[in-house]
Amino acid sequence: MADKTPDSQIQNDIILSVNNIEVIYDHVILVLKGVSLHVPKGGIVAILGANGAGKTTTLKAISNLLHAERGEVTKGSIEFRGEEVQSLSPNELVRRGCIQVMEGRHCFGHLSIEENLLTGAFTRKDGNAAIKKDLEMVYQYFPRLRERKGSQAGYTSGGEQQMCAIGRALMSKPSMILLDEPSMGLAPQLVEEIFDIVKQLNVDTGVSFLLAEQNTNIALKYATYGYILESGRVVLDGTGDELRENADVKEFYLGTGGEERRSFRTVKHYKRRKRWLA
Amino acid sequence: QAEDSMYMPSMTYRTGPFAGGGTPFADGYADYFNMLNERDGGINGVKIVVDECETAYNTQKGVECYESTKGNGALAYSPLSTGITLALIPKAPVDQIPVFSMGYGLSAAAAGEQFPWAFVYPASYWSQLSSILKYIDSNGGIEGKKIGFIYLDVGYGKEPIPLLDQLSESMGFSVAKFPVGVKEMQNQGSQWLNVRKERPDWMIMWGWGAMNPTAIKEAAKIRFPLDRFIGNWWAGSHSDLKAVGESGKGYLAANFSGIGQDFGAVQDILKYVVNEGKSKVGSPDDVGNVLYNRGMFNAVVLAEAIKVAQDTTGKTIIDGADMRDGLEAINLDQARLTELGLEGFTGDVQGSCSDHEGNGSIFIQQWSGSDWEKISDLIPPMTDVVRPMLEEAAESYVSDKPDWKGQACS
Amino acid sequence: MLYREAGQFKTSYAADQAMLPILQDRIGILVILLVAFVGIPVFATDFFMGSIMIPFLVFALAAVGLNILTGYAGQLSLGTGAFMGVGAYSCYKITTLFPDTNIIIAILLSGVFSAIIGVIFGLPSLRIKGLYLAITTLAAQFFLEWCFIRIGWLYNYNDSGAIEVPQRKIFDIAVTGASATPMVRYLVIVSIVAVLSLVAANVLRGRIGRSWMMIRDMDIAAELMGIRPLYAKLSAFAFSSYYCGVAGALMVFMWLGSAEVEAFDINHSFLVLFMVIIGGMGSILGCFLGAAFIWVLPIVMRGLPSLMGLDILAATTEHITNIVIGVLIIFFLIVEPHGLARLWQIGKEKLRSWPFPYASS
Amino acid sequence: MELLNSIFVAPFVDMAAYPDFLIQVIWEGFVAGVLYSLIALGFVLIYKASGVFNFAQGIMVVFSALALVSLHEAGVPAWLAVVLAIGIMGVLAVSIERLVLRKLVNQHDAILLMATIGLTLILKGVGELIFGGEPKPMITEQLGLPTGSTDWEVFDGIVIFQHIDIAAAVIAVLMVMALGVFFSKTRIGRALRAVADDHQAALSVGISLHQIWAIVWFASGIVALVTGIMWGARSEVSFALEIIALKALAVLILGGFTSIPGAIVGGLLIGIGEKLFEVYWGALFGSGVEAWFAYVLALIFLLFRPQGLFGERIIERV
Amino acid sequence: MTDISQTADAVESLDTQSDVDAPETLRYTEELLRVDNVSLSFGGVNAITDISFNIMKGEVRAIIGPNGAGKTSMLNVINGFYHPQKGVISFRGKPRRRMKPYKAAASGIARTFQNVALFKGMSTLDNIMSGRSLKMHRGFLWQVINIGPARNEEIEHRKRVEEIIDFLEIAHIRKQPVGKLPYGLQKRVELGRAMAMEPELLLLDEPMAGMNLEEKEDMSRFIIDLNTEFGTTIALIEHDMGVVMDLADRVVVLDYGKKIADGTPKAVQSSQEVIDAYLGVAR
Ligand SMILES: Nc1ncnc2c1ncn2[C@@H]1O[C@H](COP(=O)(O)OP(=O)(O)OP(=O)(O)O)[C@@H](O)[C@H]1O
Ligand SMILES: Nc1ncnc2c1ncn2[C@@H]1O[C@H](COP(=O)(O)OP(=O)(O)OP(=O)(O)O)[C@@H](O)[C@H]1O
Ligand SMILES: [Mg+2]
Ligand SMILES: [Mg+2]
Repeated sequence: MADKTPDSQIQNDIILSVNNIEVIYDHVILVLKGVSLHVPKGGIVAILGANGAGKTTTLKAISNLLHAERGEVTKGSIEFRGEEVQSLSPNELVRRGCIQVMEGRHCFGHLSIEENLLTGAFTRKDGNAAIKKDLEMVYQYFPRLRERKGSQAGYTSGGEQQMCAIGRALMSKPSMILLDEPSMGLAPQLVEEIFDIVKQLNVDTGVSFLLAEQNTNIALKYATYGYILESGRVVLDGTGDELRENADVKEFYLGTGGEERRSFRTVKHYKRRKRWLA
Repeated sequence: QAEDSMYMPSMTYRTGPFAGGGTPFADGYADYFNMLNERDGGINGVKIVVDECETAYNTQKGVECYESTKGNGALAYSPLSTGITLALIPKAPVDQIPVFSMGYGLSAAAAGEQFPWAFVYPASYWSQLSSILKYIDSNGGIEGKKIGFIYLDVGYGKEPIPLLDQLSESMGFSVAKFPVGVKEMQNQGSQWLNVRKERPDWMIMWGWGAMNPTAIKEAAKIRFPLDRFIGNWWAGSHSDLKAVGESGKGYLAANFSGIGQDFGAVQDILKYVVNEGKSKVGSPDDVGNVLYNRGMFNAVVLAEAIKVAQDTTGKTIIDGADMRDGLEAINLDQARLTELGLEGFTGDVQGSCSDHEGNGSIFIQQWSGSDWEKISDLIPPMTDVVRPMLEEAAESYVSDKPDWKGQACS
Repeated sequence: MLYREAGQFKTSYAADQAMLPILQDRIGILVILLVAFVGIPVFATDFFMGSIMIPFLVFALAAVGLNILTGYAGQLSLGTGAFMGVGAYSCYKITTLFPDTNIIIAILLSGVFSAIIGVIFGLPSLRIKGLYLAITTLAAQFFLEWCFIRIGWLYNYNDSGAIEVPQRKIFDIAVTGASATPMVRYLVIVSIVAVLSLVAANVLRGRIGRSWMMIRDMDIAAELMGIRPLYAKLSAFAFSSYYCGVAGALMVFMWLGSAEVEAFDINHSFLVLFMVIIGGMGSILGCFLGAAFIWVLPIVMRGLPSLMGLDILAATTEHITNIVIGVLIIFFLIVEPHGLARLWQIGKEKLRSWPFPYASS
Repeated sequence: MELLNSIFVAPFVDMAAYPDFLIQVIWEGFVAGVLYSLIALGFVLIYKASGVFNFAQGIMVVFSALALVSLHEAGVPAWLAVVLAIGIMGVLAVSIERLVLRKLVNQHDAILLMATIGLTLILKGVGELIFGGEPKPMITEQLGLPTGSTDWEVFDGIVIFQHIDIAAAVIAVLMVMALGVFFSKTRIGRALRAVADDHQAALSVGISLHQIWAIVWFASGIVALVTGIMWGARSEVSFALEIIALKALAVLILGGFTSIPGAIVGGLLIGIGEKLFEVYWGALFGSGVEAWFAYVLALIFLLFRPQGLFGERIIERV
Repeated sequence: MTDISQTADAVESLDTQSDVDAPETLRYTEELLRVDNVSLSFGGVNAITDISFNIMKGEVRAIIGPNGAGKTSMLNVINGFYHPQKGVISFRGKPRRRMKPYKAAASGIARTFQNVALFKGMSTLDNIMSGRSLKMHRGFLWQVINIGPARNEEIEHRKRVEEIIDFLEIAHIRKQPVGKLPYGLQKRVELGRAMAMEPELLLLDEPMAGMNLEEKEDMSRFIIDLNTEFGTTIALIEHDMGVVMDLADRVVVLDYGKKIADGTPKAVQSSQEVIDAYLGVAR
């Protein structure tokens, strides 16, 4: 079901394709059981799914960071611009324009915010002026970071760290960004802003995005295509609009079963997730 | 083990921080036995199997070596480490294998009544120290002088202190002590600053391994007259002075084993073993070095004891208990030494039931800048002072061991 | 299939809380105990008991001690050797000052002194953390070593500066001293180690053990949950040092017979640390595996050339042993950074899901 | 009273009475401190770059110096021996990165520490196998290092300066300056600190751990060689030198793990402090206090500043 | 005293805008925690400036505000991890300025953390058991032999913990080490751990960050049940306004360390200042 995915007309414009990968942690824990997905050039693709579905694992597999977690891709292949990712080191990937914003922020605690941002430009070779310019751009996006630029990242608030992590990735001038839960811990206003930035980069400079996001509502609003992952398998995929219209998605991810938004107070629990696996 | 051979374990340390001393010693030890095997077909026709076990100067490994080899019919152990010796002394009577700590280990073991199974030929540390002090006394007098004592801060280095304190009273000199921690062996700056502060007239050193060259260099640095700086017999080898070279000129050291290759036995080793490629020694030039010859002498004493034991028991293959008797009855006088091809190699060594140090004498050697030269006659120890102290120490060693078995010597 | 808990239902929390809730593990332990208490004394040679099993048990106990501190309470320490020394010297003082004390009691008591010293040197841990703390424990190591040399009273002003084990008997059987047979010493030591391991396992499963692990995993959160860092850290230091102290006393009294300061030097601290890390931090089983690996392997290696009839210099064997051990350490760390104990667990996991290759998440 | 006197009065009286000697003590402390700093510097480089506490630094000192001396013994001219020794350290650095570090990315401190201890065993074994266990004299003259000494007559006494000590101090200063510039003025410097904070995140922003580690291990290999030459010139080159490296640990925590100036200041503080303490107060304790002085000083110091003099603040936040 | 009346005034003035909720608030009569004029700064950064508010016994109190506003710092102050430079905090009527975190825990304040702070090397069960630490008392010697009292105590608490595990529906991961659990489950375990302390006041720092709708619904239900059935007072930091609107009785809004609003969710949501600073376009 996962393989019928991309429209054939953009087939040759695919920047990233993941073909039926299997991932095992610690030699014994099988987490991804054959996941396939494709990101067209200039597309914004969202991966949705419950906790533990394997979103983060998928993204790490793409950017080749699994080794550091004692995980490995045992089957399938991942291609970034036609190149086999497994044979590239993470830094070569970044050089080729694919960068990941990791879940859980991962700022360099002892470095100041500004230094953190500058490490993002590590692979760049286009001179200090260009880097300065981009730094300025990041500060424009996140004025809060400018205020805190001298503080050690370890001491800044959760949201500030999240901005820092995203800003750091932007500093590498990527052509493809893997965003793992970008909205986590951000104020509502900022969540909108981040997605605006995503849209803007996408439209202006043609950056492609693959994002794992829990905030289905907003993710589907911006995404051109989406995949729903459950227990290490893709269970549903479609364009953003298709998914938004899907009854199940509405019910379980958007919370708009009826007309009005359900109140958190009134929802009663029942084992809904079962349906996906059936 | 085979019917026609005897087993002689060799505890060596060719590794670790003290390998510099351990290696030539082990070479000399093994080569002598091999020479006997090659030249004479062994001792009274019985070959000696030398089996090396590496201790790295580590007591635990030493004990492990002991335990793993004692069952092979080991005749005697020479651990070349005070720590291992101390661990083995109580085991010796139980396993009936003598411990021969040649010029190291427990000084008190010289008292044969209390230590039937331990031997320290040719002299205990205390005897050695008394000889060194005699040398000082005969070179300008010792009374009223200040003696600096620099030592490796472990059991080995501390051994002679009680005697030093005692003699300082009776001989009328004062003592300044400079301990050097094992970790500070190559970093003796402060000790020598203290020496400069204390301004002793003579320095005596109880050092080992990397401590020795460092100390000599430091002494030269503060312009301490090296001809007033005497090392004990573990602080006066070629390997120590090689690193110092020319700047160590004048440095003195005690010794009890001959230097160089001008001995029949050494020549035989060269002929039968080294030149045949059966030795582990790095180059033939190393044969005859101080520690090489010392290791060889260790073997000489053991071989002699085996021979004595064979002769007295009439057996060709002896066991540890016979070996003990042989060691006790050893009599290496000049005539016998000449027979062995070791004329003038060392003073007389004569054991007895009560005397396990053999009343050995030492001589003093001096570094010429490139080699050691013997500069004194044999200096016998002050037995009258040392012996009572040794006995007292032996008493106190056994005092808290109710089941300790000594022996009666008439 | 081979290692299945299926069908072993626990009907009470008590059963579920048991130390070994799985039948196969219980059988395993029983077999090990049988071998340790009956098999080895009956069938093994003196050399095996005296030079392999006794040191192995001594180091395993020390490793348990260090593991409590490092693996469970998260405080890296390089002072194990010195704490073992405190135990040994205390035991020596107790047995010589009060010659009538039962030797077992003296040994168990000597750990108390070690614990007290441990607490004193544990005090900085309240402020100093991680590798910084590890290095400050070197202060304990070197200061105590210095004390063992400088304070003559500790070794009864022996000329040699070494402590020598006096002979002590229980029921007329020599337990310490040269005439104590390896079998007797082995039995004493294996009993002590078995009991103390059980005690450690109990404490570690309970409230106190949990409080150590809380401090280890996230000290701030632990404090915000009502754990007093002072108590938790110092009790870990005390408990751990107690084990090290007893191990030190056993080392000298049951194994070496006499000891100089070198027996407690920094290399021993490292040796025990090797064992803990190779065995697996935070695992009692790991301590035993680690001790076996680090202590027994070199002995086997040393014996190999002669077994194979090769005439290799003892020193060369030693160098090669060093290299091989080093390579193996790195190899194991790469294969499984959480040590042999974790490797064992993965093995069990595989057995459990056998014949399928993986467990599904 | 007596005690108070010998603590608070007598030593100072002593100092004032023989100022030449005091100067000598301080100079000796200074030189020892410089040499401690050199060892500590090797540690700092690697720690800064990877968060790895490189226990093998001590053995690297021995290994490189032995390689140098043995090459010369084998007939290689001194200058070539130096080049080859540097080459050996380079090969070593690359192989360590390839075979060890690369496989241990993102692991716990203690595990990385352990791996370097494993490395220590290997280097020791290989070193003894190839070069033998015997100590060797350093080829001081052949390397063109000065040997003599200069006397400075002052306060009715003399202070002796060994030329080799002066050379050691100068070389150390030059080296520190070079490294300081390299790490603070290049973008590598920032990347290094990032790697030390979070391996995985560093990977994710495209920092090449492999390259950085190889560079840094090579740099600290060179530092080790220089250290080995200087210490070797003072006594001899032997495996016993490794033990001195432990002293550098105290320097390290006093100065702070991550700070190059910290290594220098820490080294000098400890070098001078321990010499003064041993010479003027040591007798009070029965001497030999040098064995622990450095550690206890560092410990007391850390109680007030847990991250050392120049170390980075330990971040505590929830 | 004056500050409190001010706060009360503020509450009322906002309340008047939405009379529907007014009676609700009055339900709570007893004040559990009061923060008076607290200020906290780090070097140059003023994380909290002169903030006062209170939490009534039994209510769900939300704290919202833009990133870096000082919300987490506020919780840190309440449970003693940060010591404010100025101001007093009264818990159950007892005023205090500085307090050791473990004492705060002992007096009945528990919390969860924004960046999950679980004990990573321990299993879910042990993590939740660790919440019972303060309630367990058997001494060392009992632990050593682990029969009798210590064991019974352990089992007794285990029962309690199992109830929590059932409640949170995490029975399947009971014995798994928490370090590798998915983020959402970790948050749930963390909640369980805090619940195990049976606190009077529970501080939750973004308990639903990184969860999808379904999981948020679950989490909300736990929080509501906790509040209604166990009567636990809850202070909640959350960025999802939907959750805040539905769960909170009253909301305090921080911005740049200052309090900019305090009142019922409805009132707060329609406050222009809050919209400007935090919500962005009104929803
Ligand atoms: N390092 C690891 N070792 C073992 N198992 C792991 C590891 N990392 C993740 N897992 C397991 O893999 C599964 C998928 O995790 P992953 O983090 O990819 O999920 P996710 O979809 O990103 O969830 P979340 O929304 O909570 O972030 C989970 O069951 C988790 O327990
Ligand atoms: N220990 C500290 N040292 C220095 N600055 C700090 C410290 N703790 C917090 N701050 C600063 O105080 C401000 C408030 O931080 P806080 O964590 O309370 O924000 P927050 O409201 O929780 O934000 P978020 O929603 O992003 O988590 C931030 O700017 C932060 O950088
Ligand atoms: Mg995730
Ligand atoms: Mg926050």
